Amino acid sequence: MERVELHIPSNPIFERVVRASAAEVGTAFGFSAERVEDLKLAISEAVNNAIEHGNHRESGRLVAVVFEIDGEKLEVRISDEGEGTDKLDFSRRVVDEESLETGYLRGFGMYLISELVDDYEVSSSHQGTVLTLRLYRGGQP
Amino acid sequence: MERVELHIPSNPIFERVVRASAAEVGTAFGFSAERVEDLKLAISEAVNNAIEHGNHRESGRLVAVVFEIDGEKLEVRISDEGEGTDKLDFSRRVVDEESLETGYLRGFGMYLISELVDDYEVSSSHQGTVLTLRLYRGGQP
Amino acid sequence: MSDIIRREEFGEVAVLHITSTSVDAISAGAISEACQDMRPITVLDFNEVSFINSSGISALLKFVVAARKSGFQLYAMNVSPHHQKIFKMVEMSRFMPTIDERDLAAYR
Amino acid sequence: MSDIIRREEFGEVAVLHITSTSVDAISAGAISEACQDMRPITVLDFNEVSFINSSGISALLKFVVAARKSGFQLYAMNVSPHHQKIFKMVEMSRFMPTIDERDLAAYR
Ligand SMILES: Nc1ncnc2c1ncn2[C@@H]1O[C@H](COP(=O)(O)OP(=O)(O)O)[C@@H](O)[C@H]1O
Ligand SMILES: Nc1ncnc2c1ncn2[C@@H]1O[C@H](COP(=O)(O)OP(=O)(O)O)[C@@H](O)[C@H]1O
Repeated sequence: MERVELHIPSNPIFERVVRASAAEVGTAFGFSAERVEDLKLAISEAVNNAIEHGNHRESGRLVAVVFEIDGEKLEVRISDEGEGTDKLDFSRRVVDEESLETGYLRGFGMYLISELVDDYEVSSSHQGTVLTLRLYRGGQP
Repeated sequence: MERVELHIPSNPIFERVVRASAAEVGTAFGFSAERVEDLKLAISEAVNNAIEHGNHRESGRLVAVVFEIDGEKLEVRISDEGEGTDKLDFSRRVVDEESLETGYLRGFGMYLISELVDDYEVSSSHQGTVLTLRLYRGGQP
Repeated sequence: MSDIIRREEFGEVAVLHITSTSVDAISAGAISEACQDMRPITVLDFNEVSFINSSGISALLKFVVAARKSGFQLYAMNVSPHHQKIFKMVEMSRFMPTIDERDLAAYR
Repeated sequence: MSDIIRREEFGEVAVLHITSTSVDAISAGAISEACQDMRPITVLDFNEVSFINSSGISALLKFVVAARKSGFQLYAMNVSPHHQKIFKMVEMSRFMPTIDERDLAAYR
């Protein structure tokens, strides 16, 4: 098993650092260019949520990202130091007339994650939220 | 002060992860494209040395890279878990007829680092080697 | 105006070339500003864009909202296959169909 | 032969287009293999190369050594300003001068 670990302050500029790392880890893992893009996007969403909703952009609170390559599996854990949450909703969310009328233009992150990875898991406590993403070299095992 | 931390196994493929992170950190710091290239190359050399000469490519031993942005200063510390060394030589090393004859085609890393960063510092013990690189936003302060 | 958008106009058309490679939380604000100055036919050019996340999608939706308010037409140009896939996932393509560089030529 | 080098030959000339963006510890082995099959005039094309480190320089020096052994001429083409700076730092440029794509045309 090979493990790469990253810690960033809760400033969205550093999401780009995680994303760049994700691209290299995905390429090293043997992913196609398209799958690397999926990985980057899923991780980008998770890290931005950790920064914004978990750590409320307090730069003293860190976001940790752990990449673990284990045979055919790439597991990525994104953790924040927030208060935790019980309203993580991965259900389908698309652009529609209603949201355009009301001007609610957000809420796509979790849905995108659920579409882009092979499987995912959430655990949230008063110590923060951990989102675990799993992708398999040949797709869903 | 903002701090980004990375840990990789001692496998040269993961030097690319550090390098990609370095590019984003340098850009976030406000470096020009050319200075970002200098930063990437200096860090690449330090990380490859930590992997190869420090940790002898034992993937159980980690290389840690800490980026610290502090006002006008970007400090990068690259540490390995090797036995330490007392022969770190940053002196000028160029291609010459002699090395081409003898086939000794290496040894440029430390010299390049010394040329590319504003200042550097080494500390080495039986716990390993730490190379500290410093770059300033406007060049040498 | 921010230099994250390179603007080109002819007749009824504004082509907004996004020059940031990332349409993300960092660039979103500067990009969506341009939705305050659209033309009856507005085209977002993604040629130089290699990454879009949901913060970017929110910024793009501001153009959709503004176009609907003014009865303007909004198109996307040079969208990579990956981003076409993402736009389809969130049904963005319904509100910002893609247009071909060639079809645009008719308006020049 | 590895597909990290795209090879082109005409007359006395071999142009070796390096297709890896990184000339580093990972790609060095596959790149330097090509030094076993040089021509009297051999040109390394760096057009697609965006990164070179000292592991890469070692790989490139194998071409210098091989060229000297055979009395061949070795050139570099499409070297970015950053890499020109690095090549100067280590005096690589003395042993692998740059050539212009245009000058090469004379040999075709
Ligand atoms: N790490 C987290 N900590 C706390 N809440 C979270 C976290 N990640 C997501 N959430 C919650 O899930 C919601 C949906 O997230 P998402 O789908 O990414 O949309 P958006 O971020 O645009 O609201 C967020 O608004 C937030 O309430
Ligand atoms: N992290 C390190 N731990 C132990 N020795 C090191 C380390 N970094 C560099 N060295 C020593 O310094 C020498 C010179 O390094 P460098 O200039 O990068 O050239 P090269 O790696 O090609 O030998 C190495 O051969 C090694 O002996």
